Amino acid sequence: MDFALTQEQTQFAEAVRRWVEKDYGFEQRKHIIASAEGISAEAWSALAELGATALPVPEDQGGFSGSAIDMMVVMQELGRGLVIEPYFATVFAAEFLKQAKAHFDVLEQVAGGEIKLAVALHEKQSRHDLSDIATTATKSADGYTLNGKKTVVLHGAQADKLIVSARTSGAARDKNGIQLFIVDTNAAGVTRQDYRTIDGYRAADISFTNVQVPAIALLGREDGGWELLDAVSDYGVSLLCSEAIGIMEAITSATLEYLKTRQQFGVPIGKFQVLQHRMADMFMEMEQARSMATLAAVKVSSDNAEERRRTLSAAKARVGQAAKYIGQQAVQLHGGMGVTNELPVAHMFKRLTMIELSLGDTDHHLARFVAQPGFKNAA
Amino acid sequence: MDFALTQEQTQFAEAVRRWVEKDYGFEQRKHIIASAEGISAEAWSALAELGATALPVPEDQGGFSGSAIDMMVVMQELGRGLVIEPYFATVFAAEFLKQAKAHFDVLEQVAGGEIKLAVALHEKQSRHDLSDIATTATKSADGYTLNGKKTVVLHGAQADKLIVSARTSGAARDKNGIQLFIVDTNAAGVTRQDYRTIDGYRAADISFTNVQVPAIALLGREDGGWELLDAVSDYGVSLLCSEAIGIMEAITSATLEYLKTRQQFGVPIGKFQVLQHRMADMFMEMEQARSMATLAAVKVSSDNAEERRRTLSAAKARVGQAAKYIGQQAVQLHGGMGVTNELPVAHMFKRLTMIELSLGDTDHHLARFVAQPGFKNAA
Amino acid sequence: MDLNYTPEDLAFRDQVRSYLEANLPTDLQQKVLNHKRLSREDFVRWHKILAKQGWVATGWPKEYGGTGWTPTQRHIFEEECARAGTPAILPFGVNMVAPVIMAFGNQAQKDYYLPRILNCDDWWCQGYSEPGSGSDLASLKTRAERVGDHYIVNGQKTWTTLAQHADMIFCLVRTEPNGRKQEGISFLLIDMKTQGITVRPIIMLDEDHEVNEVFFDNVKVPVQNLIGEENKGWTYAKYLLGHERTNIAAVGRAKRELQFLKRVAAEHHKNGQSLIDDPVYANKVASLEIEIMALEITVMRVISQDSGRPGPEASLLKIKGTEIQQRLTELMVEAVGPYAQPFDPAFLEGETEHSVMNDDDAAALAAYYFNFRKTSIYGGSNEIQKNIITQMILGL
Amino acid sequence: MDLNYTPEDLAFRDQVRSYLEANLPTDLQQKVLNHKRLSREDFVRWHKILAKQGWVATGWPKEYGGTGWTPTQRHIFEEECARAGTPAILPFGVNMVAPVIMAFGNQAQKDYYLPRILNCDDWWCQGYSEPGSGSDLASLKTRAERVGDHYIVNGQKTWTTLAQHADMIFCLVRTEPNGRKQEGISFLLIDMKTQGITVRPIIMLDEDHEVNEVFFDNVKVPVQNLIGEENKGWTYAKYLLGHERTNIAAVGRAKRELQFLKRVAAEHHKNGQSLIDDPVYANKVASLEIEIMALEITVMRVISQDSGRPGPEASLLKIKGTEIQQRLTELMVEAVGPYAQPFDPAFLEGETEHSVMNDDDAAALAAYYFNFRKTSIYGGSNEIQKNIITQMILGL
Repeated sequence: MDFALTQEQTQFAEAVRRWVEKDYGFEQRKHIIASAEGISAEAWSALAELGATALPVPEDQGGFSGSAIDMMVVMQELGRGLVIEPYFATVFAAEFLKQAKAHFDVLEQVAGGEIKLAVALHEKQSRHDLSDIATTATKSADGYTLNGKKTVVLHGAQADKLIVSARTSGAARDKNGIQLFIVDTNAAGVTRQDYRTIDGYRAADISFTNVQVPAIALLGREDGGWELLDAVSDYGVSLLCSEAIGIMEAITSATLEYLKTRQQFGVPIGKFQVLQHRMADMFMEMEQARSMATLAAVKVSSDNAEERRRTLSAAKARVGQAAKYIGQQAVQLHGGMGVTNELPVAHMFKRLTMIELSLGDTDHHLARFVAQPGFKNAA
Repeated sequence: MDFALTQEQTQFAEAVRRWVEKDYGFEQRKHIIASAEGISAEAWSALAELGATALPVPEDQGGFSGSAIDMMVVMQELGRGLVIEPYFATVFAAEFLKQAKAHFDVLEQVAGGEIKLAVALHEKQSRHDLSDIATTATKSADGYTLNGKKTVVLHGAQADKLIVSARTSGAARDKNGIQLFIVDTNAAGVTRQDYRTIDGYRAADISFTNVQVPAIALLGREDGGWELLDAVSDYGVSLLCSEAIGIMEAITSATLEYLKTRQQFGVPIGKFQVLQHRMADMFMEMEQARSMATLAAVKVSSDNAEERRRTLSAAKARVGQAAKYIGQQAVQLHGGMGVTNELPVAHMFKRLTMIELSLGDTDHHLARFVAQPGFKNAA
Repeated sequence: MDLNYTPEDLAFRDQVRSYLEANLPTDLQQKVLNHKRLSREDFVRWHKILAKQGWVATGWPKEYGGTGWTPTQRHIFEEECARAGTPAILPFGVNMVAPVIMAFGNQAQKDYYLPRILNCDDWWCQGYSEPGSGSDLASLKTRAERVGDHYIVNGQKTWTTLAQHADMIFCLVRTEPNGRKQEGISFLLIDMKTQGITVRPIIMLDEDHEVNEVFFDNVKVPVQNLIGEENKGWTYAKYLLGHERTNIAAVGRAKRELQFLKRVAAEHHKNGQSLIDDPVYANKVASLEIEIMALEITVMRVISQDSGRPGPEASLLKIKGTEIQQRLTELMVEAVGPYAQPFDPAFLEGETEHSVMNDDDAAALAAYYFNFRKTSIYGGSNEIQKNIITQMILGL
Repeated sequence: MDLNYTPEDLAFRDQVRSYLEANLPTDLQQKVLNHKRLSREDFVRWHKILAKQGWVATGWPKEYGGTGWTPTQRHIFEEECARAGTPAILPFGVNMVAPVIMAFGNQAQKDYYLPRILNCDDWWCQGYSEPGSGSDLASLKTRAERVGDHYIVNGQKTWTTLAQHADMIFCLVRTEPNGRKQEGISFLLIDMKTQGITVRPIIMLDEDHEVNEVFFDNVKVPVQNLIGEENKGWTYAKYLLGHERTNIAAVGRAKRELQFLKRVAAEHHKNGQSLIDDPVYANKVASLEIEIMALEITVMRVISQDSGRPGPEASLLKIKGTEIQQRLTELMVEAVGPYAQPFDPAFLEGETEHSVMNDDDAAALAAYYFNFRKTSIYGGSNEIQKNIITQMILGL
């Protein structure tokens, strides 16, 4: 049993943190959000140079074969810095290719920071249910034809390629008949509506109208799409949990600092016992969430699918609860300053809120946890 | 709109309170609990003399035709005094007779304090579902034959007569086929096992083996038993809510007193802000619960069955939440003293806990509230 | 004990309801019901409609142009406005400065300001908070020095709601820097067009421009704009704080929003069924609905006891009311899940008819949720309210 | 990062598990698993079984007869004991007074007491709390006056766990009444059979006799029973408080009780289905299970960082551990609903085989729930633990 990070992991974290402090401060971030693209080419280059884009990519494709723990370390730092670049979208998408062992050229481009990817899973009716897919994939002579509409695709308009879920058969919510495809965003029939998200990101609604993709665009084995989707979405959950921990650390430490400096009634407000205990509660929530995020990173690669689902859902639920509590209380303890856009605390709160409802909210994952056979049968 | 009590109600409440203070103190109560019978004949006479047993009985049967609000006032006082006599059991049972407009002789005896009643609804498998009835009532030449077993019948062994739910037809949980009967506890085939309850009451498991009852023992119209049961159990809920409010007032005021007198670190512990705010939270819980208990007493006689169910379930759920929070926190704020049997606070806590799970717990009533058509359709 | 309205009350309710049905402009109503942002014009327009009916000042005595309604009637009116989805009558003029002018102003001030407030000729804002003061209001530092027949005001106010639209500001200023902090405060009315006043927007976390900083740089204010006596301002401020809590529980709006929530939850899904049919979600909605039911009765109990002027019980109403409002917005966001993420200010400002991802119900909800975090902070944070309960009700 | 046990740890776990399977008497196990009450004999019997194996003192160094285990091994052992349902090794001797004797006692004291503690020849209890002291332990008043080669002890201790069975008590007494309250305290070992000691039961809210008041009326204690130096007792007490928190999170028991809860919930019903299949109830159980999972990792993080001796993080473990335990008992009572109400002390004491209403699972649960309310109060209330986090970790 060993909870220590390796020296490499610690160094990597420090490198990312130094970059954030130097080049991705609160003001720079504000400018990026306000820019036309909503992302920063310089930041992307920096992430590539740091090795962050290569980290999850297998060595054979020019990457570092980084583990989920390595990714945890990076995501925590990006979370702490509130980095809104398409890093999550790209590495989340890359994991589909890794697990499908396909499109090595794309993985190479990811490693080199030459490409950005995004993941298009949600539809208007699906809410948190990723099997609720109406987009169709019809087999054609030399591949498939996609029709349908995906919504809230994070960085969908900034990506070069998309991972798209679609149905070759079955009704909405059937686990059978789901397939995943890699699709060029400049393919004929793909139209994208780009918009801002309330947490500073970009997302897009993307229509697919008779989009032709070759047979090799299909990821994984035929009719095995759901298992791939389920497993990789757990990988995405693990990334989000780690990001949330980084944000919680930052927002908790900002709040603690505020309690120590802000004066009311002639004393720092941190002298009021009610606020002290609130802060203690936030601290405990963070530590419990951190434990689960760590466990999630360890178990996301488990060969035991039930153990993976059970742990990842537990982690997302627990982190989600902590994210909500810590976000709300950090704002409350900041008083009026907490509800302005002028301090990072509000931005952290917004991102924490959105993480809670991304890739399944707390109740979704509690229900998924309960649905695993082990919930009732475990000894 | 008028929330004031009448002068009669106020005087009645004061009379009950004076009796409790004089003759039903903490030590007297302890002796009654430890006694073989577990109830007090003197206390019962006193309640009759005060008019409490006559209060809910119609004037035609020698009572005062007291309203549900009148009963609220009495139950609050009995709650405050932690009175463990079979008053709730008796007036709850009497309400079956009142609503069925039957057995006026029994109601007269209730009014005069000459008889005690109890209500036998629960069975081993039923938990909170009062329609889950396995006890059978078979039509015989001159009445019915009852077979089955009821459990946790409050004051079942101290009662002279029982209201018993049974099935003439239908499977467990069918709403049809349920009937209510009034049964003498000394009838052949009735056996009772008396035991203590953890909140100081007595209850009994009661077996019915080929118990013969006459046709007039059936309450209400044939096959209309469920509606009667449903309506009268709401009446019981209203009584329990009022009792809980009385206990909350007493436990809150005892806790406040403790905070003002108990010294730690050289000051009364009520000077610690965390405990102050806890106390403020308890106060708010109590006021919200009081509002719902009041609404319950007003609406329990409503002709609109859905409105009655909706309001009573809302009240029981809300009072149950408050009962749990206030009980737990009162104990916590009392520290070690709170977990001994030596102060009333522990006894109040125990009774509040048991009220929460009597006649449907919080989740049961939330589900019943949700099940009313108005939950989804109300404008 | 009778929780029913009297026949007179019911008739009054019907009258208000019909009036609102006939007179509330649909475009304003739609903005309110769909959680969009209101412009200055929107507020003024509705104020003037109500003013024509004589229903602006529900808390004023008749002699000043108020309605002279009973507390129950005021409650009914507020409930009906919330139910219909009217814009608010902003409190700064009608409910905040006006009662102070009535109680402590001189005749000239009453004659001049009160009719203008009634008719919304002046847009008022409130100059209380300062950057350093927060919950410790009396520690304010903005100075007003008497020079001849003027005060010269220097300093800064903050959290000044909608000051960007304002014609007038009522300010607490320090006229005597020595002594106890509660003493030496005066209550001044200041024309926002006076030279030396600068308004700087504070953008809220939902990117709305609701509040401002207001800077005073040698601002000349005529002495006749002083309310009551110099250095007695704290007394007037406390008087006003009591008035501020009218309808603070906002039960009417909560009831309307609950219906919105149920509708949205019926239209979104979990496990292939309507979210409102999901037992876990329904359980949360039911708990919230019951909390609202309870608070409605609690409000009526307070009204019936205190002839409409709640004492420290107002703190309970404020805490429970804001908890309910925040929980409503939380459950709304939860209902729409990932569709809360898109952010479309143009839609919120009414510049586009439909939202960018074409889910007009969902489009405003995250902003609404974030915006409502302020409710447990402003008007005396909920922690301060619990201090009040602790001291004033519990005697700890 | 590797959250798996090493092969050596796993082998150790298997060894412990087999040992417990072979040596834990079934009747003791059944009492523990079914939440019944243990007698003095039950505790002593299990202690002596473990003593024979040399596994009583998992926190002692080998030289004194301890196991010399690593923190991970201790954790595994505690988990396995909890999993199997062993009686506890009571902490008062092994984990509380023994470390103080080792650290501050003289050689004669070590030679005499430590072997007797190992073998449970003395039943120890703890004389810390006094009626007036509560969370403010240092304010204790029990006096010990030096007269010749004895101390004469007068005063009262309270909350003395299982003092009715005790042979020995370790006491904090005041030897110097002047000066700071933390100074002037000494640490005395007192034979419970000494004349002048009276034990009065305190009956808990579940009617169990777990704690007592202990009165000292001119009790003569030989000076050789003083630990360390006179007036330095507070230092020793604080040292002990650090030791007291071993396994305070009680994750192992929580895991076992979670399985009990699920079984009971499977056997009771809501709406005609098993309660565990009810989404609302399952949701609560799932949340609790996840909290336990998280705490298990948190405990292991603390163990791996601090070589088994938690610092202020112990406060987190205590708070979360007791919250979990209390929530477990709360959900147990909720599962059985009305069947929690019957109260059957004879069954709890093991005098009857089956409970009076013949639901043996349900019979103990209300008492168990009520009993566990103490866990957030004793050992430094959870409020005090939050004060510690506030000061020691957050620096507020």
